[in-house]
Amino acid sequence: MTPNSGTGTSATRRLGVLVIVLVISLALFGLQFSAEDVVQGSTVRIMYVHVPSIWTAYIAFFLTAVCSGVYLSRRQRSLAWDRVAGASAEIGVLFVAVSLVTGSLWGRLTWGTYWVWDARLTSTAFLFITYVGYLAVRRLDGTHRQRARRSSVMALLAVLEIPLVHFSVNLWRSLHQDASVADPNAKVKLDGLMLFSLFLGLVTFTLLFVWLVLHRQRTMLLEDSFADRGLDVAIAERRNEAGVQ
Amino acid sequence: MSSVKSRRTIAVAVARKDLSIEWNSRILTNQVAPFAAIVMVMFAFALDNEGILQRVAPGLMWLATLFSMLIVVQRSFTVESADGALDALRVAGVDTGAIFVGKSLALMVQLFVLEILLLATAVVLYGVEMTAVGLLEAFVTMVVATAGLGCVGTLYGGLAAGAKGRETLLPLLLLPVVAPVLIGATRATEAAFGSGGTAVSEGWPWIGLLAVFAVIFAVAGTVAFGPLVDE
Amino acid sequence: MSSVKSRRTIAVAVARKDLSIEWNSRILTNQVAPFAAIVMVMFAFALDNEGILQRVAPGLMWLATLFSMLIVVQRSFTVESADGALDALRVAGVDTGAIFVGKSLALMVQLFVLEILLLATAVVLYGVEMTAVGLLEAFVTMVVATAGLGCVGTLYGGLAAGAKGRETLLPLLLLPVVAPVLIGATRATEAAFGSGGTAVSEGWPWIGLLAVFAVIFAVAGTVAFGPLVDE
Amino acid sequence: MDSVIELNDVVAVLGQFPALAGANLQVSRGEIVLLQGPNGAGKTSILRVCAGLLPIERGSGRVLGIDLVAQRDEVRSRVGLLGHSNGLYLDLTVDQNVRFWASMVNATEEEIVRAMSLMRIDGRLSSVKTARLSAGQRRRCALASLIVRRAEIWLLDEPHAGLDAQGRDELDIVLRNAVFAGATIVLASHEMERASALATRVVTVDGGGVQ
Amino acid sequence: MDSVIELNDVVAVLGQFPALAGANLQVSRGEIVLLQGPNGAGKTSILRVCAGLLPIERGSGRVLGIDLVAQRDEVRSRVGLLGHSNGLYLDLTVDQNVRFWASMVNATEEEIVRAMSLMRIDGRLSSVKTARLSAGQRRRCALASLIVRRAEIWLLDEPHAGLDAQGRDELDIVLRNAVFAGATIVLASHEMERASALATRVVTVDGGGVQ
Ligand code: HEM
Ligand SMILES: Nc1ncnc2c1ncn2[C@@H]1O[C@H](COP(=O)(O)OP(=O)(O)OP(=O)(O)O)[C@@H](O)[C@H]1O
Ligand SMILES: Nc1ncnc2c1ncn2[C@@H]1O[C@H](COP(=O)(O)OP(=O)(O)OP(=O)(O)O)[C@@H](O)[C@H]1O
Ligand SMILES: [Mg+2]
Ligand SMILES: [Mg+2]
Repeated sequence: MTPNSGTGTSATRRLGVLVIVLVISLALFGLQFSAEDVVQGSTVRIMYVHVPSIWTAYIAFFLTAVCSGVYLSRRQRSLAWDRVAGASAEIGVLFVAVSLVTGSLWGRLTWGTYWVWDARLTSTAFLFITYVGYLAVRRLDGTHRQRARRSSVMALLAVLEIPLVHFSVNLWRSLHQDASVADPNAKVKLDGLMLFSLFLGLVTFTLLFVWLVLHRQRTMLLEDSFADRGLDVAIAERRNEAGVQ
Repeated sequence: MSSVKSRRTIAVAVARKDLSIEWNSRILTNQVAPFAAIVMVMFAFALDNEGILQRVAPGLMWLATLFSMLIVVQRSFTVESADGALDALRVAGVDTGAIFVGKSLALMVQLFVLEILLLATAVVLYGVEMTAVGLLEAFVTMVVATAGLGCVGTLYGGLAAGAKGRETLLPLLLLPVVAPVLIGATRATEAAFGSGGTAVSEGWPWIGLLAVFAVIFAVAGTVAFGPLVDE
Repeated sequence: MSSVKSRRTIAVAVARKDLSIEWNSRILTNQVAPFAAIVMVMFAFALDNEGILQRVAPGLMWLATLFSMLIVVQRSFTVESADGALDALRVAGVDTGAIFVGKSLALMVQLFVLEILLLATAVVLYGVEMTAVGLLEAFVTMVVATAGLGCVGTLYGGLAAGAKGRETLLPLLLLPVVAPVLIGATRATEAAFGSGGTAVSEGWPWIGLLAVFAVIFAVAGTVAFGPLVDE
Repeated sequence: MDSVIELNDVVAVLGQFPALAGANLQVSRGEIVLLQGPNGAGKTSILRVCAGLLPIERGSGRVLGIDLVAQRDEVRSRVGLLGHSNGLYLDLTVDQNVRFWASMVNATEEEIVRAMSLMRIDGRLSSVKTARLSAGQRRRCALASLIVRRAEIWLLDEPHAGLDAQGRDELDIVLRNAVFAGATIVLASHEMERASALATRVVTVDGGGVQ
Repeated sequence: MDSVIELNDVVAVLGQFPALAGANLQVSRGEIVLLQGPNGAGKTSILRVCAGLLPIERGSGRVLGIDLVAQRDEVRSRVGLLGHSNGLYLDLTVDQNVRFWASMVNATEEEIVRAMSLMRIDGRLSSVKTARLSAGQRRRCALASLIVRRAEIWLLDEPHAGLDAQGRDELDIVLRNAVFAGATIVLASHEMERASALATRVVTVDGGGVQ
């Protein structure tokens, strides 16, 4: 690994620049241009982070599941799929965390409490724990292939929880907003600019996610090859044990 | 090994083996059941001052079941790894799906016995009254919920069975997955008990949810158990 | 072996040994603590719809502690019997009283860490608020209660450690005995939390009770441990 | 096909440690190969790789023509492994243990009875929990469970350990008969006199490789 | 006083079963007595009785002049036992294990180092969890923990099991030195050649009694 080479390429750098621009513009739209909400006042602006981040997390976990499926289905299995799955899950967990935090802040403002044991909040918390568990499974000792096999199975199971989170509000009576944007036959309550900011947020976060995953899976590649390098040394030492006793 | 018949025989053999281990060691009857019962008594202690016991009885019953399940699952895989039998089982080269089915069945039987006991305890301790229909519903709930718990318990128990570090995962992995069961079963049982004036009819949709859960994990387990327990 | 000094060194050695086993295997932090946390989350989830969470928070916290304690105690004696180390320890012919003290100390340290975590969890999950004095009281409660739990846990754990059939006794024996601790600690903590408008001052008498309990079992253990673990 | 086991520069890791650091081994049908070498050399690891329990990190291996990297699970049904630990269910009786393993390969009643009497664990012992058995009796129980499997390849880790004088002789006879019936045997042992008398070839393992 | 161990018609039960049914044994200081006999004969039980672990149901016994019925616990601090199992803490490293047992008898640092290098578990191994060791390395660790105890009577159950060729020779030397330094040794073993070469007297155990 020569020092000047990083995990970036010209493509990812351009993407990075684009993401920065988008983040700035999202800040402008979210905090400046978009109107206050009739009921919630300025606090509604939290939505532009809270909602896109959780949706991006959904995307991330679906991607993890897809890559895991591909990994398992292929005849000769390529660890690249596994690395993307892992990277995507890591970033996904990150985004769920963001949405948990923003959400509970928002809750403090609107419901007067950080946390209630409401169906969606709880199911979100469980989604979070599930993928923390997934990452823990990835860290179990064993060869890269073992890691890949275990974790891809986990991923395919874990993704089933997303619908649970999404429909939790309809399943159980809940304080939380029900699917107002995502659900098609709902008369959209948000005015045009708010809606635009919301989707701007979605685009921004998704691209940010892509950018992060590209880098993360490359660092994983480096980690793996570094581990292999370490193994070479260990093997040499092990061979030298012969006959010394 | 792959012919359906032999798969069934293997599943049965594994289940019978696990059950006779239980029969010989009496862990469930002498250790887990009292534990669960005491758990419920303790709840009674800790909460009775509020007189809300009847209302939360179903939740408590299922909580006790889940805690006991953690113990039973861990036990069910300790006996495998204690003297390296899990390796022997792997080398036996029998269909892992069959092993999964067998161990799940054994686990279900044990859990079911446990739930019967807990239900009885709940009726006695918390003074729950039930209609005939309610009783039936409670029964169905237990059957369906147990099916789900058995499958998911075996699946993650298998993952936790192998190398040292893994076992520490079991509670972490199991909690989020069984949470839906806890909720579904609790609500259904509330309906069966008529706690807080819920009508018996309200229970059935929840039972449906439990059934879906059971099916998903039965299928997932049969497919995924092999790769998971495998080193 | 019988000189006071050497007794102390042995107790220390045993305690250090148990703690470094925990340090190497991380069972407490990776398995028991999550389990306890999960217990509390489950409680919260099963009971919150009643809105009584703050009021019962202390009870739940101590219930979680007791269940976790069962696991820790069992573990603390499994490591002894796993590879026959308990025999080796017996043959070492060291003063069993010292062993008791050592293992109790290690157990107390682990339980105390656990309780700190659970207290934090309770504050976060159940939205408990405390005054400075309350915090102090909660702290003292934990110290005294832990002392008692450590002694009684080691004592009965030792009894359960021996021949197979015995281990099934542990929960059965332990939970009834610690029931007083549960009540005392719960009441004291309620006072500390000011749950249900109880005044902080109401807590101290309960702490006295806990202290008596601790002393009784500290003495009983040092005397009775030897005969109990012995075949 | 002649060579039933072949390992080429196999590397296998336990945790981070390369227990096998490039091991090569060829075994042809009907051989009795003795692995000998210092403690920690890698004998157990080699046997576990051949049994398809320990995955191959680098290098390649075939057992009965089946690739150990791609189809480890196929291998398993055709080999029998006796490890350092006996692989018994300690809460089951001797009889229940043997019958369970027998039912995995649907062995006949008559085979079960023969295996148990061969290992002299019939009679009183058959109804005793294996947890209560003496060390050697437990070893016999494990061997009986292995015998009923009729494996094509027997992988034995110190099979004589704990057996009494008579048991050792009986075991040797059992193994010779198995080979006579077409099986191949790889065993690890530290009792050179007895083991090398039994073996048709002795291989020295050291430093995670085969000398 | 000459005879350090004497058992008279000792009966000892495991569960309901009389593992010892009237065993008699005299051992005098400086002897190396080999117990041999079929599996399940009662060798381990005899050793456990002498170590004060297994209570005497009927009959009488004295170790170092101390009565085994009345004062079992006195006996223990003066004997050292190596059983079938190693008595290690699997979650502790080799080093931690040996040091713990050493601290039980406050052995000197220098003794610890010597014992570990004698059993060749110093260096890389000393910092490995015993759970990860190979069978023989674990046995070595147990022996090292025993050596630091400097017991007056060594009770060894198949001490050679699992050790490699070199380890067996080293162990024999260790035992001979111990006897030279005034210890007495009773060992059970099935490896007649090696064990009887080491022993000064061979005793046959069978059916829970001594022939
Ligand atoms: C810790 C607290 C919170 C958590 C964990 C949380 C979680 C979530 C989740 C998982 C979604 C995605 C729903 C889906 O489309 O599947 C979501 C959406 C949303 N949340 Fe929150 N939320 C929290 C607090 C709040 C608060 C306090 C508000 C406002 C009062 C809020 C307003 C919304 C809105 C408007 C949406 C988009 C509606 C939709 O689902 O289409 N959330 N939240
Ligand atoms: N996690 C680990 N860390 C360090 N070393 C390890 C680890 N796991 C295994 N080892 C080493 O790997 C080797 C395992 O070798 P193996 O068990 O095959 O030896 P063996 O030839 O069977 O020895 P024995 O004759 O004692 O049975 C041992 O040297 C052990 O110390
Ligand atoms: N609970 C029990 N029920 C029936 N038999 C028992 C029970 N416990 C122990 N035994 C028997 O007691 C005997 C124990 O003998 P012991 O372990 O001393 O044999 P050993 O001479 O050490 O044999 P080995 O050479 O195999 O180590 C065994 O025959 C065992 O079957
Ligand atoms: Mg080995
Ligand atoms: Mg023995």
